Amino acid sequence: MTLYADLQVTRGTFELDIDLTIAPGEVVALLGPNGAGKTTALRAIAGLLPLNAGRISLDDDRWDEPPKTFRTPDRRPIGVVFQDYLLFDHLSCLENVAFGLRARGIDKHLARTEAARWLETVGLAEYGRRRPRSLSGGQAQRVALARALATSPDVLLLDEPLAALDASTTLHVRAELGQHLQRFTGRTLLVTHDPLDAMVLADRLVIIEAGRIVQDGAPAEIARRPRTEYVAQLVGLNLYRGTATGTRVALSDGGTITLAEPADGPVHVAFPPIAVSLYPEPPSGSPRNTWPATVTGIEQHAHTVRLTLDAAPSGPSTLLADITPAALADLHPTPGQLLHATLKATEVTSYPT
Amino acid sequence: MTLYADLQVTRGTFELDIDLTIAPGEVVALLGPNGAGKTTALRAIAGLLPLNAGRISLDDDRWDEPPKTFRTPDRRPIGVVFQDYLLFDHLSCLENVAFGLRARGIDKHLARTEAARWLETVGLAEYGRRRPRSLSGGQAQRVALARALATSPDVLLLDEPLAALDASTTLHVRAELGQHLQRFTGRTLLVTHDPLDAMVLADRLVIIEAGRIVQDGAPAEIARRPRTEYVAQLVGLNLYRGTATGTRVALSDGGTITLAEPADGPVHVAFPPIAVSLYPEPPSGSPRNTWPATVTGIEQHAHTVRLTLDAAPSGPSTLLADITPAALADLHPTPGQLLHATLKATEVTSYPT
Amino acid sequence: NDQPAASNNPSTPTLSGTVTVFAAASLTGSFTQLGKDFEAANPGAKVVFNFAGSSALAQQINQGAPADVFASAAPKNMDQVTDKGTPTTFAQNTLEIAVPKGNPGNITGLKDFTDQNKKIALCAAQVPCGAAAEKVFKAVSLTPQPDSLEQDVKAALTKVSLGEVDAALVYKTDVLAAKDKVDGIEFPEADMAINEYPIATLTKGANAAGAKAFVDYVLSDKGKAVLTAAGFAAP
Amino acid sequence: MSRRSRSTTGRLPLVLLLPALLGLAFLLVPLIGLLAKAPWSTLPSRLFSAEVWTALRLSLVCATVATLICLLLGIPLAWLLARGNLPGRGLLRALVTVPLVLPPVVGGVALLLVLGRRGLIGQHLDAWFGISLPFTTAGVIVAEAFVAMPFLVISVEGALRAADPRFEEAAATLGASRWLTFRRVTLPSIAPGVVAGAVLCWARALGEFGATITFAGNFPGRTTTMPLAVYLALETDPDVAVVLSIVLLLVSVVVLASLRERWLSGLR
Amino acid sequence: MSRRSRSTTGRLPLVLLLPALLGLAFLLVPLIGLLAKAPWSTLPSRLFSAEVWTALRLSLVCATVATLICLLLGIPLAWLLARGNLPGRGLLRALVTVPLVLPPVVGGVALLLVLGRRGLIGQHLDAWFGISLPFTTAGVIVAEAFVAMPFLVISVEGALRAADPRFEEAAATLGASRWLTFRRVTLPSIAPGVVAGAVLCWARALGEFGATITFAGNFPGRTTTMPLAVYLALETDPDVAVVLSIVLLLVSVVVLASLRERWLSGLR
Ligand SMILES: Nc1ncnc2c1ncn2[C@@H]1O[C@H](COP(=O)(O)OP(=O)(O)OP(=O)(O)O)[C@@H](O)[C@H]1O
Ligand SMILES: Nc1ncnc2c1ncn2[C@@H]1O[C@H](COP(=O)(O)OP(=O)(O)OP(=O)(O)O)[C@@H](O)[C@H]1O
Ligand code: MOO
Ligand SMILES: [Mg+2]
Ligand SMILES: [Mg+2]
Repeated sequence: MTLYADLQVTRGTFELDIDLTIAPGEVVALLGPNGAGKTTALRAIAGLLPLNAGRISLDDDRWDEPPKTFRTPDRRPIGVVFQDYLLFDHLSCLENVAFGLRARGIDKHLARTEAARWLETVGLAEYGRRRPRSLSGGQAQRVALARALATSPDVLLLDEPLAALDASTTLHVRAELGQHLQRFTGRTLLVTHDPLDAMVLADRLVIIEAGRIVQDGAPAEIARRPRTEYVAQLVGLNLYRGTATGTRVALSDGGTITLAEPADGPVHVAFPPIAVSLYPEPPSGSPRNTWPATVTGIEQHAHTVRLTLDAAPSGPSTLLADITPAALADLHPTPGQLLHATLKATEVTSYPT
Repeated sequence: MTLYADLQVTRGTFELDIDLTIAPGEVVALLGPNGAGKTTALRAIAGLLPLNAGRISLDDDRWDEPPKTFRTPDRRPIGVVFQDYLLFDHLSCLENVAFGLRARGIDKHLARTEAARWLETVGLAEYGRRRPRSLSGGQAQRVALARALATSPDVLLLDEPLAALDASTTLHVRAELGQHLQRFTGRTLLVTHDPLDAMVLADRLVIIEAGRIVQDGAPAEIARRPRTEYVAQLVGLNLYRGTATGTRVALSDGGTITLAEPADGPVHVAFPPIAVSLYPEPPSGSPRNTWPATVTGIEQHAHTVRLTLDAAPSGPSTLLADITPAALADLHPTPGQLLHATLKATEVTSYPT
Repeated sequence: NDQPAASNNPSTPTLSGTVTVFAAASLTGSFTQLGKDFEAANPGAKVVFNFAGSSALAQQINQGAPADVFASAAPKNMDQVTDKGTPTTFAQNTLEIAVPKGNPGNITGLKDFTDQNKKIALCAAQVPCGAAAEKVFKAVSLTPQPDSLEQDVKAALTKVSLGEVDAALVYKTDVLAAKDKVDGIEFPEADMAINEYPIATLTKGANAAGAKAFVDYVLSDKGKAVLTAAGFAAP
Repeated sequence: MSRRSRSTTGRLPLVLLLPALLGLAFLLVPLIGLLAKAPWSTLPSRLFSAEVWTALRLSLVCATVATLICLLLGIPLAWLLARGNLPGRGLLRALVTVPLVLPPVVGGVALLLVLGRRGLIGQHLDAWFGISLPFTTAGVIVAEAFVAMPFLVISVEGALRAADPRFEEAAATLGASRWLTFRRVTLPSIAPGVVAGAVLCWARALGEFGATITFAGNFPGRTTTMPLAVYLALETDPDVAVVLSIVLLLVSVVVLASLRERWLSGLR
Repeated sequence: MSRRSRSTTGRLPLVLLLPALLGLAFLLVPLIGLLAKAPWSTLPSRLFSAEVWTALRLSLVCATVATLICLLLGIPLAWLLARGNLPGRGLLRALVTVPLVLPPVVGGVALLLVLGRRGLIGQHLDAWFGISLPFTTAGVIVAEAFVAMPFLVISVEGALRAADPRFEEAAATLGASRWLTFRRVTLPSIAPGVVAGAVLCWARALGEFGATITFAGNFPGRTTTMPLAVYLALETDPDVAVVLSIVLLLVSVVVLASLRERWLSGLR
């Protein structure tokens, strides 16, 4: 039973028009910038926003097909985690988690036992009797997660389920969630803008911008071959368009890049920031790509430093480079400083646009 | 004028007791796991939660000092971005941003112009007339950010300001925010659980757990010398306690690690996951630390893969290792697989506990 | 428990059952007393009263209210009731000028009612005491200058007793009932507008015998004595 | 939020405090006038009559039962108006206020016309079931409920409109039917509005006079509630009327002051 | 949310729909009884009298002015009760309902005791400023405001309690004083509750009879409002009373049905 969703929804001036299919056991991550329509898509599948056109069905079971068919949310076998939790403040955390089970007619005692088990899973065993309003933001998010998972839905819809969690909890809950999703025989749609969550948890990524799908496929495929700048940023790659003639690619924004494998015609070229090396003086060796580059930005990451450089006119005008703490100590880069960037041709991927 | 905050607050069974000082122009990031008391601290400084004991003052200007002094939020020169936005839904986005200026008696026209400028800064120029409810989650967060910044407060309090932003917007808004904070002559307290935000934006980190400060200092210092497991995870380091005898450290949980520089007595030892190399067979060279290790977890990151390994009894029982896609292709690690981990002694930092 | 009575004689001790009496609100004091006396005289009987405005009572009776006897404050309201026996006038009430204790407005007679500077309350022409007042002023050819046309006698009397008006035209019985708060000033023309109180049994009532007995009791000398004590005149 | 007296929101602004106190004075000073006028010396003797207690008990019982009926019928009606998506909802909402605008005596007449023994529906009730509402305690309750229900409906509808409907959406995605959602999510979240409406409703029913005397008559022990007793007392002894009014007020204030705090604190 | 008829929340549950319709019928059937009883043939002639229009105009003006006064004093009072953190708040709240429980005629007497010519305050008003409220249109307004204000206060307080106070906190951190916060944040967010309260208040004022006639008396063109006209008509010709009531209702329903939708839609 595959979830098939041809979603066409209008909200004000915003138009969503995307096609999604999710097979049993499959986890599809929906990624996109703010306002791309991720929540809108999720609400349509949940039945909180009727379609303007299109169809949503779980195999033969039609959930929404204008103008006639429409099944209300409570009669769709779904579980939803909302972006801003929407926990019931007059119920205790335990009762919140037990709510869906009780709604399905499960006996009070059983529902509470099951709910307590779920609270334990998200690491809040001792918070059962607390009111949601007295929880911290991250704690509330985890209760919402437990509440949606508790009913073992056929389709699980998660709107940024890990956004409010702290780093150490994220690791734990992400791993937990991953295990649940792996065991889960239903279909999962995970809305997120964290590429890490998407890569770790999803079998397939669907990336939307301004209400349209711009790319979809397996995480590794997308990570290797991003098709838009947003996707490239998402997966932490340098990405450019250009025209290849043999091993030489003339970039559309100016500059050239040399490839290891020859190609022909319009191509995408991509390479990771760690493939870029930086030197205070022009290097003596002969990497095939060497560009003078000006430092435009410096960001301290957890255990690397990412520099943004301008390598125009000979290279790309925006170039990301990750350097190690050791290199940092050598270079002492400051904005405006002139460095020399090298890139081994073997590190560059090219693929037709 | 330094902000001095000795915060002692009780909420239910939770007790917060921390000391903070923030100098003009300084950005202090408050990090901690969910429920550590970050929001509680922020609310106390904002005047939304009176202290039980302690003192908050901006130099001679006392804001809160039980039992007598208490200044209400509206008479503290602050700007706050709340974790769940709290935008006024009956006002347009522009009016939301202009609210603080209007409250300060600034003429309507001027306030609107200024507000429009701030909306543009957060990339929402064309959203001025929209109602907050019709915004996506990330858009709402950005309006809240603009609203707090618009009044040029003496003390800026940010509760997870970037949590709901997507990857590409985060880069932009983080950079923007960084610029504003750099220009900003006031004091900034940034509550976050994203170590990246903290490292990039803050001059100093204060890390709290369960209402108490566990470590504080410059980002680099903390990144290099974490003192608790939470901090180590935060900065992506392997961290162990042990007892050093010369260059040999006996870990408290069993196993040994060899150092390059001799030390003595109880120490922390730390090293980054990229310092760990993995081999299918015992390596022929002689790195001073070589342990047989079983794979217990695999996580695909954006452009590396992080493995969790168990190197007991000869090494640490939890060991993080980051490997490149190339190494991944060579190793094809699966949980339960036995590998051999090596660690160069020069990569290991040790410092007294 | 409504058993038919064996006799018409009010003093017959075998009379029993409940008699439901609908009576004008202005009869509250005197009829409550009469009811007690009646019950004492007829140990098996019980009188239940429904006191309200006469017009409301007429309305209720026509809508099928379970009444045995209707005592109205005006013939007009009695006429509105359809299923009834022959009405008999059992009491009369005459108008009197009521002034606050000590007469602060120096009211001497009806001519003061034409003084713009005095605060005056009259009943509205739609209610019996207002109609009577209109008759009186017409007879003496005076045009009163009231500040308020009250909806009933009690409303007018309240304004007098609180000193809100300098004078009002009310019934003698009302002045008597409120004698520690208002003073009464009699005037000769009052006789030209006597208000009559009719009483009748109701044919749809459940206790015809009891109804008849109660009406007879009201009309008896004992009944008259109670009414006279309250300030009513005998017809 | 704070257990200490130092308030987090500061001193009350005069521009609000002043009219608030003026409003309070406006509502309470007349009460003080009544208290000043009360014949305190003879008060106890006037109070210990069986009739006063009978009337008081009847008032409390009838007002409470009427409020329960209003809750039972009025909350669903408010929900229908707020969430039902009906055509002509504005007109319906305005029609709900009819019993408010109708002078109570006319309301009583209207009830008689419909539910009286000869009324549109009343004649069938009488013929088929032998039920006759007018001039019974049930009739008092009907009259009070009729007059008081709009307060409940309008208050609850206002609360429903102010409540965030997304919590109801969340309940729906958890499989809750509209009825379950209503019971377990909507109702608890609008509890303060329901309490406010119920208080208005109960107080209005307690003070109801015109419709009661017209529809249910004025039979001691059966339909003579306190306001009717006050009316009768006004005929014979205005001082007693004042005393009875004060008793009524006192009881109502005590009931409301104790009940509401308990309810509200239980909800928070 | 949806422009189409397919509702996202599905069919109305019978268990709510049934009592809702029952409640609606209960409120409206008496009205139908009145309409059925109305003397339609002679109706037009009875309506085109100058007195009817005078009374109607006076009623509308007085009820509207009284409502404005109630808004001015009642909203701050509600705010004080909901947010003021006063000691004895429960008692105060209960006292606010006093004018509701007080039989209106007694309410009128109480007003006379305080604001009348010899009243506690009234005697000074008269002596110092030459102001005398009884028997004037201003007196009608005072009586109506006294009786109607509790509705506003209780409704608004309920709405305030249900509103999320954290938005007020957010406003405070933006430098807004409590007064500014109240005007620009609190008030707009409780608008549905205020509208509900104002509707109750206006409707109650429009139908007010007992306190008006007792405090302000009955003089055509000055203090005779529609309910007073209805009462007097009941004494002589019940048919006229029915017609007048229907006119009053019609006007009120038209006003409420048109006004509220406009207000509410403006707010959303
Ligand atoms: N009720 C509404 N009326 C008008 N426009 C709306 C409404 N709700 C959402 N939108 C618009 O629809 C677009 C998509 O919003 P949506 O909430 O689906 O974005 P999103 O992808 O979930 O973003 P985020 O990551 O910030 O949550 C946005 O431009 C938003 O402004
Ligand atoms: N009103 C309250 N009553 C009782 N306990 C409370 C209340 N508010 C917060 N707490 C508790 O205080 C602790 C600290 O909460 P706080 O919101 O400060 O955490 P936080 O560090 O901001 O977490 P997060 O990152 O999840 O937002 C938590 O354990 C929380 O459950
Ligand atoms: O029926 Mo009345 O109340 O005496 O005029
Ligand atoms: Mg979203
Ligand atoms: Mg927090």
